[in-house]
Amino acid sequence: MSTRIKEILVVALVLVFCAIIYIGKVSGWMKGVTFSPAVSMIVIILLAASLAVILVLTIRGRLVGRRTVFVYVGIAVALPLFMSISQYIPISPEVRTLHDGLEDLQDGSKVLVSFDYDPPSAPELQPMAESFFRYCMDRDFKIVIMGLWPQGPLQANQAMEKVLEDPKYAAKNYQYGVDWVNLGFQTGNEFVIQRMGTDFRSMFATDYSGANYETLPIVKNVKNFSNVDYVFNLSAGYPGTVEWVQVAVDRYGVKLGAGNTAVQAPQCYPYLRSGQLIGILGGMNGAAEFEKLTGHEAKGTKFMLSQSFSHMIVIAFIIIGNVAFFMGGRKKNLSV
Amino acid sequence: MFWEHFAVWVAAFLTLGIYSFLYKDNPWYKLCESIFVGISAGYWFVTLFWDNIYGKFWVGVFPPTHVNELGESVRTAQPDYWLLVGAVLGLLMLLRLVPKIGWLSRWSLAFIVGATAGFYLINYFSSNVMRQVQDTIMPLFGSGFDASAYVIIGNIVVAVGTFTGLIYFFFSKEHRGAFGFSAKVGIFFLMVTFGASFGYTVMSRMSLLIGRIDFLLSDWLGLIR
Amino acid sequence: MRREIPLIITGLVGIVFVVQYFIPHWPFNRMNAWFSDWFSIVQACAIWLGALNLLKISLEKIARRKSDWGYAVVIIASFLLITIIGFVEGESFRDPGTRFTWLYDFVYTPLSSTMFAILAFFVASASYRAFRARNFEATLLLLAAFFVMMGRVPVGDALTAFMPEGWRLTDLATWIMNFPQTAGQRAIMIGIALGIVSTSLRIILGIERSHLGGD
Amino acid sequence: MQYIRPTDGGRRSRLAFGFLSILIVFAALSAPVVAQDVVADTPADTTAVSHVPAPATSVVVDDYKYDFGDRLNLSWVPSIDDQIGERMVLGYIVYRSINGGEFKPLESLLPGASSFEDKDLHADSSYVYYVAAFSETDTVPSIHTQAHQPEREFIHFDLLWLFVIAALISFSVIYFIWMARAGKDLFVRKIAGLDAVDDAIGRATEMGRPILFIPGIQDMDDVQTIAGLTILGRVAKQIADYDTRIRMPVSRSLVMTAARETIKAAYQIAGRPDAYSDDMVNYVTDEQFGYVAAVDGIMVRERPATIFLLGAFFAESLILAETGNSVGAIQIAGTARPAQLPFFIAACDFTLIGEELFAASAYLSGEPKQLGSLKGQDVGKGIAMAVILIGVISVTLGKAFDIEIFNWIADALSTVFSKAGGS
Repeated sequence: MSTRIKEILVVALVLVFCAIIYIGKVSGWMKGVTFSPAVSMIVIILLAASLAVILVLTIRGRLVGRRTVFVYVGIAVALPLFMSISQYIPISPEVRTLHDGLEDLQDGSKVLVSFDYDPPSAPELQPMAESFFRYCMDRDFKIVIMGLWPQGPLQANQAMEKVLEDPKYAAKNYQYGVDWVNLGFQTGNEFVIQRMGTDFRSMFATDYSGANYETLPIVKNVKNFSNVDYVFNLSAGYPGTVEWVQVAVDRYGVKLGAGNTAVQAPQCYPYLRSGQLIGILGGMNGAAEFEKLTGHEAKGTKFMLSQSFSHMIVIAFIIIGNVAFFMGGRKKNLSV
Repeated sequence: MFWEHFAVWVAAFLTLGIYSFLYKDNPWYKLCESIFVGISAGYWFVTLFWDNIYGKFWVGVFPPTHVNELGESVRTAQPDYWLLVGAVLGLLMLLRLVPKIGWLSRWSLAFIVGATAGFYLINYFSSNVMRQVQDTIMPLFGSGFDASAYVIIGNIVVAVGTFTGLIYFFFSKEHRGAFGFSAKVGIFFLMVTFGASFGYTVMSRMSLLIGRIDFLLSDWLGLIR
Repeated sequence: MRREIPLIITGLVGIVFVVQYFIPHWPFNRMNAWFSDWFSIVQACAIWLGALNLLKISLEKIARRKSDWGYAVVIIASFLLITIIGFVEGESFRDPGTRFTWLYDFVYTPLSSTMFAILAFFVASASYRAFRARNFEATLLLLAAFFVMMGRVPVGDALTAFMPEGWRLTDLATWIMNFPQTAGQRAIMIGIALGIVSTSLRIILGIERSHLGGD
Repeated sequence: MQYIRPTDGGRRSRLAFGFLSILIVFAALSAPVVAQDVVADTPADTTAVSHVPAPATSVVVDDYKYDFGDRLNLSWVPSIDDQIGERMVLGYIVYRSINGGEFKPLESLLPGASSFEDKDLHADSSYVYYVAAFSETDTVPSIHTQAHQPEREFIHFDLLWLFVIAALISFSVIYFIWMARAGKDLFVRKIAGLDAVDDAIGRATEMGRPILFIPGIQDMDDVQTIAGLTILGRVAKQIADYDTRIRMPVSRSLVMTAARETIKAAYQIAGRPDAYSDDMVNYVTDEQFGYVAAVDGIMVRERPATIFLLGAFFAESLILAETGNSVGAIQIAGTARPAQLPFFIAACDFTLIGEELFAASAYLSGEPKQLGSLKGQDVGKGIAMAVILIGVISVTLGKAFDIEIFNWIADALSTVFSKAGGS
């Protein structure tokens, strides 16, 4: 059999297998898989053992290829999702200040949430959005949503739907237009923030679905930043937290908290030190910590196990790579 | 109902197709790549048309009217005729399609390059040079030795690191002797910086993969509850 | 003339845009906003050139039956599909429930998210292949990466739980981010800004002119 | 390329000292004294025991400095009944009258507010304000301010220092360009990545494989893209000389246009205009990862021998560099985005870090006047370093031992640089 045919067969098999599971899911006889703590431990030990084997092989001079690394990364991310072991999540100071800043607000305060990201960054930011909404509803905050990225408001709606699936929050009976509103997206990047400083209405004449700004009780009396108590920004790049700090905080003095992707977060640390930013959630880790502080452990916490695993795998392969390098007598001229 | 299943399968098919590139370049990947190129080019084409040409230019120059309570039709905003300059620059750009006078497009290009150069010259200078230099001027020991060892070491590290890092970028002097040593220290700081960004990036990228795998395993196959 | 006029435009516009920063008076106070508006209009016009170029190349591939010409058909078909739908839907093309949104949600999003997420694999293979403690500098890079990676997940804290609070891996990671990392970033930022100053000046003075083409 | 002849170190340090002394003197002179015209100052009635809150006091309106006469600043001392803990005051309402007209409510502010910026005004109108503090039951107005007309200013004097220092550095760039033109030899150290460009192009020629040039994924409104294109100008000239093939997929239509002009000009200079074709540069898509998917495909299918990655890169940097590495290409990369540099350093053969990207085209050109501009950059770094050194030493000594003169120097430097550092 030629390699081509084998490959096609493998792909076909995988797809058929997936189709069976899918049908199982739809018809309801597949209930999902969870590893008990004992099974989880066995899986972890097996994984560690196989890494040790690779290490030994490397010492003996047999290097593994790129694809092996790929497979391990895939496994390290996928398997922990099935595991039911919990890990202790320490709270970092920047997340605590964010939470404290929110606690200082009075119940029923008005918060503006700007969704400045799109689906590719959702894995990190969506859990933050959801737990932020949950927190807002716990405290009866009024939520005003907007976006500087075209897809941001869509993400907000998804997060809201997700939160409202929980009967506890559905019972809160949040009314659209009264308790929360989605003003939608506006082009213009930081200029949007700047013009909002004078007049929200000039940027958002209607809400997401086309309802007139004046007809929405929640924002009827909101003229500019002085009528909202807090701004929360979820950002994956430009425009994002940096622009919110530079315009909304520096010029209009709003209280700003932010959730960032991990890549973005280091850029925002200086603002934290200078107090322009009241707390920051950085990446999945920040999401998990915030979930812990607000007492609703959700996706962020669940994903943290995968996160830990994947970091360990990367570190393991750095070590293996370096072992290979030193055993190989530094023959290969690799640039670092 | 059919469309829901179909949609999830389409998404999953495309997701797996892209991942198949990890094994090697193959027809499945090529198919997904072509769809991606076509769809995304079209997406931006449409988006820029509606957001910029229609939303910014057309609506800006010819603001829509609406009927107020008195039954009069009023403009929602004052027309902004300055936008016409942008339209002229845009049209000059499109002259590329006419080979004989295509060189006129250089005028818009020249305008954009000039504006970018001027704008960033001063913007970067103010935010990157002035701000950063000012932030670096800080008392190493706090006011009257009140800082903790943690902060003192940190402050010294920041001051020394910034200073030596700049030495590394000096072009006028060969990296030799004491100067060379300082440049070397500067590189050390750059390397720590790169290491730290690397660490953060690993974290971020892994989160993205977790998100994707969660899509495959829970949204598509329902294996995780 | 074909060369001189663009050079003059670049120089004049460049100087005006430097000066506008210091003059709060009209029209200089509006220039930023104008430029951002004008640029987005030019961008939207220029994408016609790009799109036509994409179609031209794909059509040529098909016409000449070059290898993989079938994929060129896919490119054209998917481009036309989303473009036609986008124009037919009108200005509210992005609203939920439109066909454009369907394509966005189930074709565009999975593709871009997956392509983004493929980075996780590449980051791991790059770590394995290239991050070697070849010399002192490389070792520093590795160590910083190691501490940050460990310090940012619960596992790192668990491994150093025997240490008193304030001395664990998490705290070390925070220290690296706050101090040495800041220093390096600053040096790079200052250097970049000066590089931009000098590049911009070369462009404004017309010394750097390759981007404006020949005769 | 060798530019030997070290410059006179002693003279340079004297020059630097001169610059600094001028700076410090200016800083001392610039401490601004802004007189505020206090209009009303009503002492609050603290003895009355009632539910009527005390009004806001010392309501002052003054001109917003350095604007087009369209803003005024209003500030006041909050009511003494507006304190955390016992908040009798629920907020403030700002009232405004234009040209002596009727007072209208303008803005409602939260408790604790003590200032308000009124925008979109007209310079030829006059404005009077008052602020009303309100509780659940009562509203208590403050005394009216005097009528005030916003003023227009032509020059933003707060930015004077930014202007002075930017001008100083710009002039030193121009000065060195001019010196180089006049025939003075200028020394510039070797930059490793750039010395490799020649070999990298030669290698592609020998192997008969194309060269791939990626100018980042940003548009022409990013200086990094422009820097990438200026390097392209140099590289393309050599490519034309060697008669190698260049492949340049781009993600922005404007960049496509500019890149075509650049390559065309390079081929003309090399004397081979007939060898140029528009097909060397092609547009793929504006979408970041759609573009990456296509470029990855090009890399594995066409197997370029040399890859240049010079411009503004984001997350795609690693995918591009890793794929390029896996097909065995020599890679020369450079970007000014710090977050992406580690990956270039890991996966590419040579990396231009930050500033080096901007220096590259000048360096590659080998023209003295271009190299002169690099000298000018160094003056900028020299100033930054001197200010950091003097500033840190004086503020440290000043704060630690409370020495007047050091504190003064530190404050002066800090003032100069903070005034200039816009938001």
